[in-house]
Amino acid sequence: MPRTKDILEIKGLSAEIEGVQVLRKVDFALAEGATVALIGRNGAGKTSLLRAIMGFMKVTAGAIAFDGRPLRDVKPHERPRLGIGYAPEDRRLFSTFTIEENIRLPAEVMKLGVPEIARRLDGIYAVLPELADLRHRPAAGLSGGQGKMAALARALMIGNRVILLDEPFQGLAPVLANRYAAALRTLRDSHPEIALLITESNPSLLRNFAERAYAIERGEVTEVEGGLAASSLAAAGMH
Amino acid sequence: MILLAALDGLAYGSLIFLVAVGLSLIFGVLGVLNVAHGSFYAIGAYVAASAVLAAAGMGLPTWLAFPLFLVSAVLVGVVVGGTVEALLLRRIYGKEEVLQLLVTFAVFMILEDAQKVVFGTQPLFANAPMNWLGTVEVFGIFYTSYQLILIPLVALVVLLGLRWFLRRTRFGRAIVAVTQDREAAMAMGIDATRIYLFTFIIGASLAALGGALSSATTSLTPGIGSGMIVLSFAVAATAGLGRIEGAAVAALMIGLGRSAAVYFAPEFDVLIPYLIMVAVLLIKPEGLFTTVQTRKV
Amino acid sequence: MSGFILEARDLELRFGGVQAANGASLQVRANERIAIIGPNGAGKTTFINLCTGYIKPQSGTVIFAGQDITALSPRAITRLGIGRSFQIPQLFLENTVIENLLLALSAREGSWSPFLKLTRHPKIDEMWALLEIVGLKDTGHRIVRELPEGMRKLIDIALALALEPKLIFMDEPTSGVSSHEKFQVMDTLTRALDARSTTAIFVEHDMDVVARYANRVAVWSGGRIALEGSPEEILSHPDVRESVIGEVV
Amino acid sequence: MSRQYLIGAGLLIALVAFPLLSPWSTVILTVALCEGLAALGILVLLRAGQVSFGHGLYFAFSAYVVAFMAAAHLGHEVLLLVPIATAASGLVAALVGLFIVRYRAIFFGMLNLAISMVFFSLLEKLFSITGGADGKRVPRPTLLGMTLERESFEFWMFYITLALAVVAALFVARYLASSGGKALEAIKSNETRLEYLGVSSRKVLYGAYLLSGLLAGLGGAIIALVSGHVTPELAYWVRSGEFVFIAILGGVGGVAGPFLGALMFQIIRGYAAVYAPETWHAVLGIMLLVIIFFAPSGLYGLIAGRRRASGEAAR
Amino acid sequence: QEKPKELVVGIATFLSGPASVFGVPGKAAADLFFEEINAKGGILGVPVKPVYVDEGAGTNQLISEYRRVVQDQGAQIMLGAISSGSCNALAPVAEDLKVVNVMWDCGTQTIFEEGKWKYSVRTQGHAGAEMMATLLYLMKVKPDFKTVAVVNQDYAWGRESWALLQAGLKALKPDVKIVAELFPKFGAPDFSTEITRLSALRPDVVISTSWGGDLDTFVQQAAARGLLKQSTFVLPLAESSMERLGAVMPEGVIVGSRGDHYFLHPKYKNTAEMQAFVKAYKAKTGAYPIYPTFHMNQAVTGLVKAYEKAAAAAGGKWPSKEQVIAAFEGLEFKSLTGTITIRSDHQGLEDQMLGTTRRVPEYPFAVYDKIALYPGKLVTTPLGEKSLDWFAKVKPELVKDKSIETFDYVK
Ligand SMILES: Nc1ncnc2c1ncn2[C@@H]1O[C@H](COP(=O)(O)OP(=O)(O)OP(=O)(O)O)[C@@H](O)[C@H]1O
Ligand SMILES: Nc1ncnc2c1ncn2[C@@H]1O[C@H](COP(=O)(O)OP(=O)(O)OP(=O)(O)O)[C@@H](O)[C@H]1O
Ligand SMILES: [Mg+2]
Ligand SMILES: [Mg+2]
Repeated sequence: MPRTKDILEIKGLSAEIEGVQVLRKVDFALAEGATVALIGRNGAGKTSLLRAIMGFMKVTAGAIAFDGRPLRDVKPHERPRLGIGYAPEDRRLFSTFTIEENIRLPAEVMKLGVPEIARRLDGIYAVLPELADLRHRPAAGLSGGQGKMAALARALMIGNRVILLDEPFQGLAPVLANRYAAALRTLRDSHPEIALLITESNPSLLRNFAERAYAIERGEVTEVEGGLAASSLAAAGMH
Repeated sequence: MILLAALDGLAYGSLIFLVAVGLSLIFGVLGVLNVAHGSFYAIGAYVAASAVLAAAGMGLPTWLAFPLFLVSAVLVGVVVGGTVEALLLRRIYGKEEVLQLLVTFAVFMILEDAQKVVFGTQPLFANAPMNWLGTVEVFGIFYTSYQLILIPLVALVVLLGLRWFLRRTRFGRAIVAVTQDREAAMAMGIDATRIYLFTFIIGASLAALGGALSSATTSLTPGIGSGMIVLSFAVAATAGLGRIEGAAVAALMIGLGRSAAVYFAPEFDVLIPYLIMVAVLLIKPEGLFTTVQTRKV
Repeated sequence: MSGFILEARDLELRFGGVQAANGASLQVRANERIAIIGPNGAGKTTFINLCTGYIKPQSGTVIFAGQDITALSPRAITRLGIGRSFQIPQLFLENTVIENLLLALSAREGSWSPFLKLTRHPKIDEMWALLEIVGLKDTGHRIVRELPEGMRKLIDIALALALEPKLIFMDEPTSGVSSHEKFQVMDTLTRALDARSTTAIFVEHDMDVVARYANRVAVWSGGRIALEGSPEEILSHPDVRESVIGEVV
Repeated sequence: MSRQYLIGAGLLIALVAFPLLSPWSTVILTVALCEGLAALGILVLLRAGQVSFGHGLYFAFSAYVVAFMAAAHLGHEVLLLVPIATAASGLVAALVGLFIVRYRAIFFGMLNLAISMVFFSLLEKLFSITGGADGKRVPRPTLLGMTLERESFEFWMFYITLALAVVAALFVARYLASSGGKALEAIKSNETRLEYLGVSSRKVLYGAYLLSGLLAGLGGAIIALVSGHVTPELAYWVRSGEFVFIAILGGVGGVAGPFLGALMFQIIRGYAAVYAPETWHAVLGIMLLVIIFFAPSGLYGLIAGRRRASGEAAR
Repeated sequence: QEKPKELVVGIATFLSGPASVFGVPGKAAADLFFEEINAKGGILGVPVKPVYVDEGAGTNQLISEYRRVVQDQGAQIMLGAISSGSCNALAPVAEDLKVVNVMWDCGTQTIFEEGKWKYSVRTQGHAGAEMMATLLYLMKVKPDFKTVAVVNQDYAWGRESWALLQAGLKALKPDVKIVAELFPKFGAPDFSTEITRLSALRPDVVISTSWGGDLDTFVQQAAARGLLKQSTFVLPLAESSMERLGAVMPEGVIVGSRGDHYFLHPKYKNTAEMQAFVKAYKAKTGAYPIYPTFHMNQAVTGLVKAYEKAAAAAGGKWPSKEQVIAAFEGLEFKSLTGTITIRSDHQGLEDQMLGTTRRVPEYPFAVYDKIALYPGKLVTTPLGEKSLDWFAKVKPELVKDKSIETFDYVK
């Protein structure tokens, strides 16, 4: 694969939660336009890595660079402005807003123009047609899977450089998971510059989708040679 | 008779609303039950009264008092409220909620004494603005236009303004988002720190505005704040968590209830706010206006 | 007696414009292991919520062991012998894992003496054994708050099991559990269920799990059962393949 | 756990010795213990995540029961008055609790406040019965049948209170570590799950509420006896707020916390009253801020150290 | 007894809360008086050290502070307090501690009518005398009123003073109709509803024994709505609000000062002591002295005189506490205004003064006119009687008693 410029570069990153170290000297890079899977079992530190990128972790050592610029001095709330979209594992929708209001919110906060917001919304509904039907429903009552989709859509709204998805397939019915994966593929094809970082504890869902895979174990990240092919995963001690 | 009582209740309820809605807003967004809120009310009143007296001393026209009220309210909100949030509260978000409450309790105690030191213990009042607006006659009884018209009007403007602000403006929506999930809001690009500061300042300014408006009708003595704070608590709890419309209804109920009591059962006068609160919560355990609960399971 | 341990009849529930249960019915025999599958938003969780008293249906009845439990509180239903785990784990985050389980044990045994320290419960070993079943023996002394989502899901199940229910509902027991542990956990779990002859109803999106561990499958759609049958039948049914699994036949 | 006992024992030794060294302090120490008892009640509720701004109600109720009984020469004996008044407060808590355990968070806090303020207002309103804002005098009753002079009465009351406080603290410590106590904590962390374990969170909270009412009542009964005067102010919300203040100041990590907090509170207030009689509120406020920012787990946490976190990691 | 190095005097006064409108001036005055005494070498050559205790902290706290000041700081004399509630609570404590307790400002008549306190003494009159003088004055200047309304603060003072007035009214004017009895909450910020009711009822006389911020607010709101023109207002504590109310206070309002205290006292305003005091006080606080400062003066002066008398009786030696308290009985001394006599029940006899407001160019606030000065002995409940009973049998002749002096305002 031709190596392009790294949009996200993590060097020697260590982080802790309440005195417990959860990331240990992570070295990791995400190239522009790449789709990378981060595989690890429960508690390996996947969520923590994404949260560290978003600025919600206490970093004890190392650095994260975005587009060559150190993120250390970028406040958490300014990071989305760089074009980073994030769909947290536990959805985290704003319950008094409707689905559409949820999706629009980050774009509004960034003061994108009305036509631009509409354009992006259309694009999102095109890849996630299920959401279009739900758009005026309050987010409070969504089912688990519906919420996951809304969270994805919200990340797509502003993630025009990097999109971070934390276990996006968890709790999705297979039919939807497949469609969701297809949507991501479409997105990748139509926006080749966007880099995707997807965490999964269930690598089979990402097979023939991500081109590179990293394994995370007890807070340490290593690249899986050969990507997500079953054999290489097995070699790395995963299913 | 009942109508006359209602007129008095309206003015009183409006004033309570102004203060309580600020408390409600702060509680809704920051999740902090701000015990120092009454102090903001008191300081707003003292600052406004001093400003009005100073202006009168300089021979400035009386109408200037009204812009002065606004200015002193915002000033108190920004200086006192802003300091409390930025210097104290900000350091303990995310810790136990009781701690935040206690910080405001401590601030309350400090501000109570600060008021005494700065403004003295002698009652202070500046009634020129009230007299300037004159009186209106209703059924042969004189009311001050200030209490009968101006205060309710300000309350109404605040109510509608806040609603519009929270629902229709970008900033208002950001506030609502932060209320529900601070971290997720930050991941959406919202500067939660700024929102907290801003909300706290708005809330404090509203309390100070209530105080400023009351400075023309009442005489300011040490301890006026603590009387107001309990009333605001009652309103906030009766209203439902952080609900603005609820605060309006509850404040009005308390205002009218009190007036009715003076006419029909003077003995219950002081009990009214609490009785209303208990009664409302008995019937609607989540307060007058419930908020949407996120599905948990 | 109908011979069913649980029988839900024509449950109806609307949320505003959304029909979350639309004549949902299900009959369950003792010792069955029923998997509920279906697209997102089909009303699976709602069905569990209705059966366990979290929400009340607008009409319809739920009968458990011959008793109408439709109007009962979650507490009363739990005491009758129905346990459940949640799609989003519901745990005591500030306590250790073993304390979580001991609380469940105390609830079961009614052992509330204010003089007996919780961690000195005479039956504590039973809870350690339970942790072993879900593969979390090592985490017993850790505070739940510090544990990742996947582990919490398993603890959530263990809590329900600690009550020794006659019937257990599990909402997506393995979602979020890494594929690494998934089957291992399900193996021990189903063995334990069999050993206690506990009837189980679980919502599942992973068809491999359904195929391996269910002995009956109910396909949910639009707030009711669309299809029912053995795993082989259902998983090869063209409608299911199309609308649940998402393969074009 | 052993640390908890160590701190408790240290505090106890200091308390036993102090009045012998400085006799004028007995009343102040007794008052501190009474407030500590009420704060202990608050601590119990805090474990369930509930803050009461109305425990002045129970404090004042039993104080007035003592005042009325002593004035009427009904059971003019400490060993009768204290248990009866405490039980009376318990009874009120049992009644109020029936309704209040349905509420949580701000509603819980504010309803408690409302009810205590209703009581406060009644005490002021019904002045022909209660003496209004001026309150009632409490004539000094006999102790074990003996009529004592002021000094020896105060001396013995202190040691009796100390003994009661120790018993109460030990009981609460036991209770909190028991399954019931953990169920109480569960109300704070996840009530849904508690219900799905088949446990009634209302019942659990009811028990704790009763206990907290009894503790506050015990404190109130004794304070009426040692200060010889009761006023409605005992039921005022600021007083209830002080109990919460004391509980947090002392730290809710262990049952010695509230007593540490109450002692500290009295000491600060005493000094502030001497050196800054006009601004003692502010001095207290500043002290509180210092504690919150530099020792968020209270005095107890300060002494016990941050053992929990590191101890957990070591395992 | 040996002379101590210093005489610690504990003073309970309101330093916080609404009643600090009295407490803080009281303290300011006490500071002035003690400075003056110490400048002259103290009491019997012993310097005095005042220690203040905040009454605003609540009764229970006050009691423990009071004890601490006596037991820890060694105070031999306590001046306590302002509120009747505090006095009621402190009297038994003083007995317990065996400390001389001078009640310097509290008014309830019940203290010495219902209790016997060895160690407590009151250097001023009581509510009975104050209300009796008020009634007599009202009867004198407006004998033909038919309806009365009352607006008092809802606490012991408001209730008790009204009970006395009511009993007296019944005796003096049995046909009078009481049309409204309003007791707004203490510290209420708003009296609109009360004023609306009064506007509708139009009583001839409106009585209010309120004080401080409550009185200011009430007068202010009533004035704005024309109520002060409609009815005759009787405000027995208005002297303490007069300067603040300034132009708000109209002419024709009946005012009093819980005694004969007034910096423009017709008999004493030109004495050297008064002029010096008014000047010093104004320099210190920026305001004219109000009645609590005079009450403080009475307490301090009484204390000095009692020590001197006791020392004389003890042959020049430093007197014991018991000797001091004994010296108080029958003591007669001159204060900044009238002369105070301490009765055998430890109750002080103090003259009472009432007047009607008038506006004059010399001051930016209303002053007393049509002043009547009632001798303490005339209006104080006789020894051994209870005030309420005495009020119920008061005779109209008393209104015109010859011992009453009258004055008009003179510049
Ligand atoms: N509040 C906390 N306190 C202490 N440790 C924590 C806390 N939260 C998480 N951890 C620890 O951090 C580690 C990484 O957790 P993280 O949530 O990143 O894992 P994950 O890979 O996302 O797991 P999952 O697949 O279950 O979501 C875990 O071992 C967990 O125990
Ligand atoms: N409290 C509620 N308020 C409004 N709508 C609700 C509420 N609860 C559920 N719904 C709606 O009811 C439908 C069924 O929801 P339910 O959670 O039962 O689905 P599910 O089958 O469990 O889906 P998933 O597999 O995604 O968890 C959904 O459309 C959902 O949006
Ligand atoms: Mg994770
Ligand atoms: Mg579901």
